[in-house]
Formats: sequence, C-alpha cells, structure tokens
Amino acid sequence: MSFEMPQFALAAPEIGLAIMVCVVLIADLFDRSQQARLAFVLTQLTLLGAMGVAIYTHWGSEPTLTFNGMYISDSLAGLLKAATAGLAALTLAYSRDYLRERGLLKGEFYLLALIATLGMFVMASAASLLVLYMGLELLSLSLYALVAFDRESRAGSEAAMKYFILGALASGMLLYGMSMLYGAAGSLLISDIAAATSAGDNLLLMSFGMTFALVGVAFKFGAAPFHMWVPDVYQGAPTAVTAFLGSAPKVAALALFLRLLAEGLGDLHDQWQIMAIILAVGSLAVGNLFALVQTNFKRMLAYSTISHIGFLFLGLIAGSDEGYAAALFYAISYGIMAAGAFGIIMLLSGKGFEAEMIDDLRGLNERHSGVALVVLLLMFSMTGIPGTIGFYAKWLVLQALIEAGLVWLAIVAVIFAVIGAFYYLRVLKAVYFDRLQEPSVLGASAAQKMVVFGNGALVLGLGLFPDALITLCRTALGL
Amino acid sequence: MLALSDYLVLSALLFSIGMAGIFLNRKNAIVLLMSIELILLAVNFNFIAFSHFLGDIHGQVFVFFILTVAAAESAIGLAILVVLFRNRDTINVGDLDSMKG
Amino acid sequence: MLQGWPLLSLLIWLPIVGGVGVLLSSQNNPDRARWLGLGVAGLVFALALALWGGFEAGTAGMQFVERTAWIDAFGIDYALGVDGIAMPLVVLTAFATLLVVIAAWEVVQYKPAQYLAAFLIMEGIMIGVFSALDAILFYVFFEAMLIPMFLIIGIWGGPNRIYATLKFFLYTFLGSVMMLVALIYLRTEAGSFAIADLYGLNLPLGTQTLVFLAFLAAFAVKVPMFPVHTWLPDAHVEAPTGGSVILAAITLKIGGYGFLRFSLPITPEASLALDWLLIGLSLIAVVYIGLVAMVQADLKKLIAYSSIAHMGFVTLAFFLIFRIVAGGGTEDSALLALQGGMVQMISHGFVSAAMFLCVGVLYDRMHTRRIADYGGVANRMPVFAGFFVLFAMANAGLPGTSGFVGEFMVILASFQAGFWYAAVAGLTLILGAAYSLWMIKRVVYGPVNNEAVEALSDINRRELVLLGGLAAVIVLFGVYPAPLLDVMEPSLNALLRIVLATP
Amino acid sequence: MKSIYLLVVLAPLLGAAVAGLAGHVIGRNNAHRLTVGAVAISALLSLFVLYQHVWGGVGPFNETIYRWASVGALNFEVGFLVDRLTALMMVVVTSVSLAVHVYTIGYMHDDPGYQRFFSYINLFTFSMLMLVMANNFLQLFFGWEAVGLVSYLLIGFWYRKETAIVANLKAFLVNRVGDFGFLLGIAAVLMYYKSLDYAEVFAAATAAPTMTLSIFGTEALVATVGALLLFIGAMGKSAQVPLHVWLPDSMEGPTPISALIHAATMVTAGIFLVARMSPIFELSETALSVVLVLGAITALFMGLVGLVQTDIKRVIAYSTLSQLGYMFVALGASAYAAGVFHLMTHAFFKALLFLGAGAVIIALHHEQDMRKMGNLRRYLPMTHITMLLGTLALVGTPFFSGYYSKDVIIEAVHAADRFGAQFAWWAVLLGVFITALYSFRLYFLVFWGEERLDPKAKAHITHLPRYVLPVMQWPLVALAIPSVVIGYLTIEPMLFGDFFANSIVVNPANDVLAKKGADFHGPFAFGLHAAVNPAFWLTVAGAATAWFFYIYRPQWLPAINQRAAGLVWVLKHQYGFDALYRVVFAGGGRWIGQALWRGGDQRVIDGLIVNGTARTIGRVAGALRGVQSGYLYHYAFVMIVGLLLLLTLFVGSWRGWF
Repeated sequence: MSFEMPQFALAAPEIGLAIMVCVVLIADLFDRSQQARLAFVLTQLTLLGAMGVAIYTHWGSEPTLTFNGMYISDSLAGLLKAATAGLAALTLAYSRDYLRERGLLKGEFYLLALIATLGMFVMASAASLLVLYMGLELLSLSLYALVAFDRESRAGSEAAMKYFILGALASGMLLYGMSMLYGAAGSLLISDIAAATSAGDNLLLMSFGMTFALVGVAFKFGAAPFHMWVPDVYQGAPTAVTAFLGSAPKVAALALFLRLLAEGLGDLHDQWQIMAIILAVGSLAVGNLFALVQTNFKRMLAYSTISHIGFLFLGLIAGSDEGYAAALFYAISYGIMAAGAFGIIMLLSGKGFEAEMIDDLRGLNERHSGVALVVLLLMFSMTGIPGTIGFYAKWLVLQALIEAGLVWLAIVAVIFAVIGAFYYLRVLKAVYFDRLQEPSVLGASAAQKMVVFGNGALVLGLGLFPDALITLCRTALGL
Repeated sequence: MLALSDYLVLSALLFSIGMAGIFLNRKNAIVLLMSIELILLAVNFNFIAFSHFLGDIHGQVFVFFILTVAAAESAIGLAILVVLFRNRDTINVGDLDSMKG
Repeated sequence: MLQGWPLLSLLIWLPIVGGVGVLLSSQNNPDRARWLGLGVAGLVFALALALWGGFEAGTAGMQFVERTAWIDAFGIDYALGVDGIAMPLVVLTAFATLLVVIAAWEVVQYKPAQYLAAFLIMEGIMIGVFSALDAILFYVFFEAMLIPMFLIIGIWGGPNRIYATLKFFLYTFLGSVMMLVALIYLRTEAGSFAIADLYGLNLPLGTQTLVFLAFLAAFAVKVPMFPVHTWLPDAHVEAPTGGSVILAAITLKIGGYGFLRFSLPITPEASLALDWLLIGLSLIAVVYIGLVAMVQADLKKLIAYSSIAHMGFVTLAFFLIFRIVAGGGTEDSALLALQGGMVQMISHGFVSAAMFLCVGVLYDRMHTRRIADYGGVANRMPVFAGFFVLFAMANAGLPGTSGFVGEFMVILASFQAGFWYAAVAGLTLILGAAYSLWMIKRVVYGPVNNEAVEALSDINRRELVLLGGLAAVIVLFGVYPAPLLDVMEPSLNALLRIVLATP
Repeated sequence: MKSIYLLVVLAPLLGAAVAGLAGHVIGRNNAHRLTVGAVAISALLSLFVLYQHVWGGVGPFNETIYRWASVGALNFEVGFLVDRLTALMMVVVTSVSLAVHVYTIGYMHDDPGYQRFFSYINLFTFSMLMLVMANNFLQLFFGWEAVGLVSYLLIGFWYRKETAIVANLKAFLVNRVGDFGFLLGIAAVLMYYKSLDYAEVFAAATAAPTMTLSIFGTEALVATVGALLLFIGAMGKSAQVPLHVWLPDSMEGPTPISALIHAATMVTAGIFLVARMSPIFELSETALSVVLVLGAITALFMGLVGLVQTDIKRVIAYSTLSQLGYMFVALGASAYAAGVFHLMTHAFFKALLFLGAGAVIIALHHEQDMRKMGNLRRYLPMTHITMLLGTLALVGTPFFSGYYSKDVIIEAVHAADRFGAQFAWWAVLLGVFITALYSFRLYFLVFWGEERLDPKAKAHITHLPRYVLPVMQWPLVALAIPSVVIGYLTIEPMLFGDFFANSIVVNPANDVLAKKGADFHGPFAFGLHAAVNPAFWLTVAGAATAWFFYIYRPQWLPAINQRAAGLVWVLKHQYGFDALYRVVFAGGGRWIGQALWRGGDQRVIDGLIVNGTARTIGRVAGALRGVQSGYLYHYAFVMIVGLLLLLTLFVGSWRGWF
C-alpha cells in the first residue's frame, strides 16, 4: 500500500481555521479586557479570511479529490464555505452588545462558533461518510454547548437538553442510514456510493439506508416532522446563539444534503423525491400554520424557518442542478434574512430585557424609523416580495419546480406563501401601525445599528441586483 | 455461522430499543443518554458486521470514530444535564415543558 | 432636448430616489419634506409630459426603449418601453402623484416625510409596472407596489385600517403569486421572459386556460372584479385620501393594463373560450355593484363601489371584442371597445381621484365620512359644491366630461356584440346617476344639517388648484378626447390583430 | 355662415362661463348685462339665420366643426346641421330664452344666487342650441344630456328646499331612463347604419328600409327597434307617459325655468328629435303607432290631472304634459310639421303663461296656491291681460296661434289611418274640452272671484317695489304678441308649404298634411272654419263649464267633488305612477342593494369566503398547536412517526405503490 501525500493546500480553509481556533483559544487567555475583544476581533478576521481562502482555494477549480478521496475541493465547496463563514461573521457581529448585557461576553462563545464553522467547512468538502459525520458532529456538539451557553437561563438549559437529545437521536438515525449505505456500497466514499447506485448494486439496502440518512438531513434542516426541536431551541437559546444557529448551519445542512443525497444518491432521486415532497409540504404547512398563532417573535421566526426550509426543499425536490442552485440561493438568502431578524431582536433587547415578543416591536417606527425600515425589508423579504432578496429565492425555486414539471407543487407553495405573509405582516403592524403613547428612545449602539443597516442594505441590494449571487450559485453547481 | 442478516436484525432490534427508550421514558434524563448510547451501539454493530462481511476495514475505522464522538457527546450531554439540574432542580424530562405551542 | 435620455428610467428612479431622499433628509422637517416632495413630483410630472411630447403617435411599437442585462443567468433584461397603451397611464400616474402630494400639504401631520416618501416610491414603482417589457421585471414592480400601499393604508388610515390593509395585501398577493407561477411556466415554453416573446406561443387550449386563470387571479383582484372586489371598499374607506386617490386612479388600472398586456395577447384562445365568464362577471359588477353602491352610508365606500362598477365596464369592453367580431361587428367596433375601455380607465383615474379628493376635503373638516352627517354643504362651501357636483356628474358619465367618453364607446361597441350586453351595460347610465346624485343630494344639497356643517369653510387656494386642475382635465378630455385616442389607436390596433389572429 | 353659427352657440357659453366662474367678481348687474347680451346676440343672429334660410336662399349647412374622436374608420365629430327646422328651433329657443333672461332680472332680483342663475340659463341656451344644431347623434346626445344637467341644476336651484332637491334628482333619473333607451338607439344606429352622422344614417336607412335584426327571439325591423329606442329617449325628455313623473315635480324650480326649460324648449326636444329622425320613423309603422298612442294617452290623461291641481304652476305643468302629448300625436300621425308647429306656438304661449304665473307668485310673495288668490286683476292688470291672451291661445281660440296648431293636429289625426289613430283622435278631441276647462279654471281662480289672499301676501302685493314688475312684464308683452299672431302668420308656409322640405321626410302614403292641404284656403278661412268644427265647440263648452263652477255657482263644487271622490282621488294621485315608482324602483332598488350588500358582499363573500378562510386557517392552527406539547418524548415520538412515514414510503416505492 503506497502512501500518497494528501494535497494539504486544498484543505487550507479547514487547516487555517483549525489553527486559528487554537490561536483564539490562547489569545483569549491573555486578553484582559474582560470583554473578549481580542477573541471577537480575531474570530471575525478569521471568518473573513476563511471566506477569502475558501474562495481562493476552491473556486473555479475542477473537482479534486484528496486525502484518499475523502475530501473534495470544488466550486460548490468554495461557495458553501464562504457563505457559512460570511453568515457566521454577520451573526457574530450582532452579538457583542447583547452578550455583554447578559454577562456572556466570553472568549468561549467565539471559540465555539469558530469550531462550529470548522465543522461546517468539513461538511462542505466531505467526500466520505466519515468526513461528513465528523463535520456534522463537530458542528452539532458546538451548537449544543452554545445553546446552553447562558448557564443561568432556565429556558436555555431546557432548550439545550431537548436539542441535545433529539440531535443525538437524529445523528443516530443518520449513522444507521450511513451504515446501510456502507453495507450496500462497500465503501465510505461518496463517489463509490454514487457509482454503486448507478450500477444498481444493492438498491434495496441502499434506499433503505437513504431513508434514514434523509431523516438525519431533515433534522438538521428542521423540516417537518423532524422540526420539533426548532421552536423550543430558537426560543430558549440566547438570541445571539439563535441567530448563529438560524443562519449558517442551514447552509451546512444543505451541504450535507448535496453531498450525501444529491451527489451520492442522485440516482435514487425517484425514491427520495416523494419523501422530500412530504417533508416540504409538511414543513410549509406546519411552519406557516404554527407561526400564525405565535406571539413570541423568536418562536414565530422559528416556525417561519420551518416554512422556509419547506420552500428550500421544494428546490431540492426538482432534483436538477437548477433546483440545487435555487436551494443554495435560498439557503444563503435565508441566512441573511434570519441573521437580520435575530439581529433586530438583539438590537431591541436591553439589559435584563428580552425583546422577544412581537409586541415588543410596537411603535418601532416612532422610536427609530431606520431600524423599522430594516424590519420592513426583512419581513417583506421573508414574505417574498420583489425588491428584496427573498423574492428571488422563491422565484428560483418555483422556476426549478416548474421546469421539473411540478406545477401543482408550485401552486401549493405559493398558497402557503400567502398564508405566511400574514404573520410577517403582523410584525409590520406592530412596527408601523401601533402607536405608542410615549415612544422610548432606542438605546442601541451605533455599531450595532450599522450592522443592522448593512444587513438591510444587503437584503435590498441583492434584491435589486440579484444577478451576481444567482450566477455564483449556478456556477457552483456547474451551470 | 452467523449470516450478515442476523447481525443486521440484532442491530435493528437494538436500534429500535434505543428509540423506544427515548420516547417511552418520561422520568430520568439519564436514561435518554443511555438510549442514545444504545442506538450508537446498534450502528456500530452494523458497521462492524458489514465491514467484516465486505472485508473492508473502513467500517471498523468508522466505529472508532463513532465511539470517540459518542464519548464527547456524552460529556456534553452530561454537562447540559448538570446545567439543567442547577437551574431547575430536576432532571425529570416530564418537567421540561416551559416552551410549547 | 431629451433625445437619448433614459427617460423611462428617470421616471422610475427619480421618484424612488427622491422618496428616499425625502426620507433621509426631512424626517424632522415637515416643510422641507413637503417642498422636496412637491419638487420631485413636479419634476416627474414634467418629465412625463416630455414623454408624451416625445411620443410618436403614429406607430404601434414600443418607444423610449431601454435595455440592459439584469439577471443574466436567465436572460432577463432590464427592458423598458412604452407604447400607446402604457404611455397615457404613465402620465396619469405622474399626474395623480402630483395631486396627492399637493393634497397632503397641511393635512397629513403624522410623519409627513414618510407619507410623501411612500407615495413617491409608489409612483416610481407604478411607472415601472407600465413600462416594463420583461415579465419578471413587470412582476417585480407589480408586487413591489404592495409595500408602499400596505404602509400608506396601515399607517395613515382610519380606525379599521389594519383589517383593511391586511385584506388588501393578502388578496392581491394571492392573486399575483398565481401569475408568477404562470409566468414561469410560460418561460419554459417560450424560453424567455420578454413579454413580446410570450405572444403567439400557440399553447394548447387546456394549458392556455390554466395560464389565463392564473392571470385572471392576479388582474381580477387588482381591477377588482366581482366577486374578488371586497378588499377595495375596505381599503378605500380606511386609506388616507392620497391612498384612495392612488388606489383608484392607478392601481386599479394596472389590472386592466394587465389584461391588455398579458391575458388577451398571451392566451387569446382561452380568452375567447372564457369570455363568457369575464363578460358575465363584468356585467354583474355593473349592476350588482351599482345597486350596492346606492345603499352605502359611507362616502368613500360609495365611491369605492362606484369604482368597481366603472372598472366592470373596462373588463367588459376588453373581453367583448370576440363577440363583437363574431356578432358581425367590424374590427373597428372591436377597436372601439378596446379604446372605450382604455378611455374609461384613464377617465376613471381622473374622476375617482377627484371624487376621493372631494371626500378628503370634507373629511379634513368634519372628520366623518358618514353621508348622514352631512347635508347642506353647498350653503357653506358653494365653490366646493360646484366641483363636487361636476365630478359626480362625470362619475355618472355626463357628456362633456371624460366619464362619458369611455362609457359611450363601450356601450356603442357592446351593442354590436348583442342587444342584451348593451342593455345591461347601459343600466349604468341609470345606476351611476342614481348613486352619484343621491349622494350629492344628501351631502351637498339641503338645508344646513347640523352645527358641524354650519362651521364649514369653503376650499382654500390649494384645494382650489387641485380640484380646478382636475375639473379642467376632466372637461378637456370630455370635450376633446381625440388626442388621447389617437395616441392609443395604433397600439390597440396591433394588439387586436394579435388577439384576433388566433384561429 | 359658419362663424355666425359658431357665434350663436358660443356667445351664451361664454356668458355662462364668465357669470359662473367669475360671478362674484363682476357683480350682479354686470352678470345680467353680460348674459342677456349674449343671448340677445344669439337671438338676433338666429333670426338672421332664419331669415337667410327662408328668404335669403341659403341652403342647408352641414359641416364638421372638429373631430371629437375617431376609431379606425369610425369618426365621431362635432358639427352643425342648420336647415329650416334647425333655424326655426334656434329662433324659438333663443327668443324665449331672451324673454326669460330679461324677466329673470326682476324675478330673481332678491335671490343670493343671482349670478349663478344667469350662468345656468345661459348654459342652458348653449346646450339647447348644441342639441338642435347637431348634425350627428353624438352631439345630439351631448346636448340632450347637457340640457338635462342644467335642468337638474335649476330645479334644484333652491337647494335648501327638500322638495326641490328631491324633484331634481327625480328629474335627472327619470331622464336617465329615457337616455338609456336613447343611447341604445344610437348604438343600434351605429351598428346597422355604420355612422352617427345624420345624413349618412338617413341615407343608409332609406337605402335599406327592410333590414331586420333579431331581438326577443323574433325578427324586427331595424328601423322599428332603432326608432323605438330613440323614442324612449324622447319620452324621457318630453315627459310622456310613463316617464312623465318628473315634470310636475320640476315646478319646484324657479318659475323662469319652468317657462324656459320645462315648457318652451327643453321638453320639446323629444318632438324635435322625432321630427329630425323622420326618415327613420317613416320606415316603421309600429314605431309611429307607439308614438301616436303614447302621445294620445299623455294628452288626455295628464290634462285630466291638471283639473285637480291647486298649485298654479302645477296646473300649467300638467297642461304642458298634455300639450306635449298633442305634439307626439301629430308626429305619430306623420304630421311632423304640425308637431313642430305646435311646438313653436306652444313655446310662446306656454312661456307666457308660466311667466305670468311667476309674476303672480312674486307679487304674492311666493304664494303658489290658487285657493289663496282670486280677483288679482285689480292688482296685476298687465299680467291679467297677457295671461288671458295666453289662455286663449292655449285653449285654441280661433285666430290665436294655438287654434291653428292644435286644430291641424286634430284634423291630421283624423285623416291618419294608422293603428291607434282612431283612439288618438278621440283622445285629442276630448282633450280640447279638458284643456279649456283647466285653463279657465286657473284663469278664474286667479284673476276673478273673491279675493282670498293671506294677509302677508296682501301686504306684499300692495307694497311691491316699483321696478320689479315692469322688467317682468315687458317679456310678457313680448311673448303675448307671437302667442296671438304667429299661428296666423306662419301656418301656410310651415304646414302646407315647402318650409320643411329639406329637413323632414314624409312617406307620401303617410302624408296627412298634404291631404289636408287641399282643403286649406288661407289662415283666415281656416279660422272661420271653427264654427263648424267640433273642437271649437268643445273649447267653448270647457270654458263655460269653468265659468259655471268657478264664477257662477262655486258653491256647487264641493258637492261635485264629493260625488266623484274616487275619481278625484285617482287624479290627485296621478294614477299612482309616483307611488309605483317610489315603491318599486326607488324602494326596490334600495332593497335589492341592501340585500346584495349585506347578503352577498358582507355575508357570503367577506364573511364566508374571505374571513371564513382566514378564520378556518386560524382555527386549524390553534388546534394543531397542541401537538407541540413541549415534552421531549412527544418530540421524539413525532420524529419516529416521521421516520416510520418515510419508511412506509420507502416500502411503497419498492412495492410499486406509486
């Protein structure tokens, strides 16, 4: 057995990130600011650097396998990594004031976030079940810890417990499925699995395994009926964590799907399509209906996430590269919107006060019309109104669906989108239509507002000029 | 000689018991951790069985990784349990319903 | 002078940028906001007039075309252009917005900068709707309109504004997403989103029917047609005056415009196959809504219902063309119907705007819209009463006002499709007069009804300019509509050829 | 000539615009100077036009002024057709209008809406001229509705009066019913004759007299359908049964208006219309019969209602209805010229009567009830004389204008052999008696008998400002002259000459006037002929009856009223038309509207479908909410159920279930 030197350069993003994790860990020890300023700055620089490195390393190159075929470098990986790192950086940028006011501003927070990002990076480049699993667990374990980050919070620990147990259960199912895939293909390499599938070996076993694997993926996404953790975790976790949890990991979950089900089991599309339809329609229904009756903004956003995941799944259902590109665009744009929405909650929250109810947004337009405008953009973007990025996400998915001949699904989807519009509008009603007797001044730092405005500008700017991002997503999938 | 299917059936049973343990247990959260271990055990069983019958070593390597990760997972799980107990003075899963609807 | 300028882009983006500018610069300075808003709206109107001036009336093709790649991945262009159908509507939009800005002057006290910004942005978006040559671009503008209007009704509206604005939003949103599905479907057939490429696809009838119904969902709600009209009275009642003006004058027209731009040419066979449905609904709108309008106790509701009835005339005209041709009428008669429908739309833009402004004038003074709270307004506000009566007459289609032109042409054309179409449509002559003038009788005439009326003061100079300007336009188009018709004729004729070319 | 025609039309429009828009700037006196001047110009020029057409040898003028709109090959234009019919109408309109304008200076002297009033009547003159001078249906319709608008504005001129604003609404709506038919008629004309221009339409109609269309499941002549639809319009404007209900109520307007619009000019537009459309009407026996019968019904039965009215103006109003009926009878008998002739004479004497009544009303300080008048000849000698002349003309005293016009109608109907002609002849003959009865009833009640004045009215009449009456009385005199002599002077050329040769088309087979023309030996002989004419004796009988009951034995009257209580009740309620319309159309319309609104819009569409859907979704969501119980084991359970679901699908896909 000859030993082939792996191409370490192709894994530069992961290696760099891992090194930076250590650097941040050590640097934080020497940071006397009590505010983890060094860790924060280093983390953000790392994430931005990782974006650049990921693009530089992966973008435009032919798909290259290394580390004994267990690691893949392609444009898709580049975009996925850049997106996760970027979204992570965005959500972390919101978090400082919020964490400081709750005494949570510690280096570990950024450290865990970095490690989670590393896990996502690994997933994005996984070409083997083992690597995929490792990345997933690296992400999940960090997230469990993050959810429980506020040790004094009753809701936080309850949420962490639920997340942990259900996540472990889902991991178990995913692993069980992976074991079946391994048994059917005789290899852990995704390329081998794909080859075995297209050759028609052990299809029964393969698709049995696929079913379990899909459950695992669906859980990561939070698609119904594997969504039950989502509202509780979103609500219970500190908002800074929710923001992180709600954006980048969705892209990672998409990576999981694309690597495992699209690349590995693409030839079983006929079989998982029907399952994915159930998941998608179920998510649309559950997400939209449950969100209607929420009064807690964070919980409502959690259900709205579920409905967005349903929409995203519709893109996957098409089973075409068009559809995957649409889903990728959806995941990225949703990440931006979710980061903004949770960022708003952080911005409105003060010391000892969680602005997590919809009513807490009342009269926002009178308190600060600029922030209100961002809320407006975010909500309309989530609704899918043109002029915002959310429209193109929905449009691309519908386009993929219709091109795949699934017009009826497109119609179901838009009807749920209309139902969904109602609860987003309720938020706007609070922001714009409810008037306060004495509007209090918004006590948010300028830096935080700048982040919010930047996020809003991103939603609007990409809403007016979506071409670049669409092209990126399509190129990543070889279109 | 035991056939592959025997291993698979056994692991399926273990897996099912693990899952059942999670939703049947309404008392102690520790039991949940145990159930999860059981599920992972079932998976490991599968991998080893396949590995053996396929004559491929990768499955067994995977098992090592799973074991390691399971250990880490348990550590985090127990840590969360401690936090939970500190906050609520209970590890009874039936009491964890402050968020719902 | 304006040769080579991207005039349409200016018309779209100037108000939007101006609106944002008002928002950024004048949040705490209402006066600056007003003057800035007026400046922007005036400039846009001037540009719109320049558009009219530079428009070549003799041709059917798109003019002032601009084309830039926008979403390359799908070959979608930022393509703008106007023909004889769109151009008058663009000018109307600019005119109506200018009115709204003036009408808001000292009336809107709550966040005037935001109010004006919303209307200016709305203006840009609406002009975009009329000038988009690409279906996705059209859809983007079409949907984006919801945002400012949602806010306008919700923030500055009446007590029940939240119900109204949600209803407005969800109703129209539901309609338009169906259209999106249809547009995407059409792209799979045509390979392009350019509207012109969607014509003449010759889809099978079944498919056409589905596409037609999807378009119908979008445009019928916008128009609005019976039975999806119930959002309109609520929206109008709760909207501030400016909101009502824009809703009635422009956004309803977008529905009619959509029928002309999309439904008829893209799905001509389905339009032919389903024309009974549209005609039936339109006739129901004329009669049913006319009767309902009569019993309204709320001024704005009455005018809202009258709007629905008037727009019923528009849809009637558009979909009667098949029967006119089949019934032995000439193509000129079909053209007469289309022209009539278009004129009706534009005239309704003026007349309904005028009516809502009149109600606004009253509401600003009395803070009630209940007809019963008025009575004898003419005693205190003779000049206003004169205008109000004139507008009500225009609403009832009196010859010499613009309201007559469209009705006249449509009834004349519908007779060619069959006596009964004209007979039912002609009932509007009676019903329109009944609800308009009965309202006038109860509001304007009579002895002074109560102390609040006694305390009324006549319109001020600003209101005089507003109402006087509208009155002049209404009479002008009533007495001499030829310029308007000449502008539209080639385009409508070309459209008619496309629609009737189907076997 | 074109510029003259334009000036005729535009002078009053300009006057109206200035007086209306800048009335308070220019002041009261300037307002009336301006508007009277404008109408005077129109009147003089109209006379000149008539002169030119009759004696100046000017032929018919038919030209476009401007293109209103065009669609493809269809042209809609504004243009003038001036022939002798038009010229005559122009003279009638402008001259009566001028008289009324002058009269108004006195009548409206104290009214705060002085300028507004002048603006309106100037506008009316413009509209009416546009109507009569139109050379196409579009402009005709414009004028048609424009006079309706002015009528609406003027009936409701005193807008504080509830009765006035009810009356004007009613007038407009009833007219709209007529216009509904009218517009459909225009549509029919356009469809079948491919044009709206009179000349082209008439040519097309004459070229294809037997063209049919299918309607109500049967084939009908295009001419019949078109003529009847147009006639519906005429019925509305000229207040023929059953669309007559608005005219009596229109008396709520100021009296000059009643004279100008609701007696002399606007209400005769229907007559003018039918005369103008004679080429189409002549093609359809059916249409003419309908005109004939409805005219006869109106002539007789509306006259009867006039007998029981106590309001001086209402009596004259019902008289107007009845006289309009006479004119339609003439038209229906194909004696178009006779109809137009009666239109002209009627315009003068009816305007005279109204203005006289107005003078009485002003003198008594707005008292209109004849029961509170009596013996007024002492106070208002000039008014008395002129009104007597008007009455004599109306009832058809030989050598007065009304005698010629009415008698010709009766003769013409007698000569006609159309369906309904027999009935119409009896109706108009009986109508002569009725006319004399109500006319002299009015005359005696107002000017003779005992004085029954209210003290206030009495005080007013004795202290009347000097300058008010003269300016009101000169127009009376001015109108009295043609009322008396115009018939004598013009009967020969108008009815039996070729006056209308270019404007009215009569099928030779129908031409009753030509038949009568053979017996005509000059107006004087025609007057003497009264002695052997039953109509004359009926007139005398009517006048005598009035004298008997109102002067000689007024005490018998209550007994008679009691005997005929039922009939009086019916007459006082105008045969129930008002009640019927109020209940069925006004009430029914509102009821249906309410039902549709509450039931259709609010309950079904909004309640059931729109809000119902929202409610249902909300309920489902609320119910489903319980699934998210918060318990970890439920969550796990749901996940496992989900897994089982997917596994079922897996099994299904392998078993080929899908």
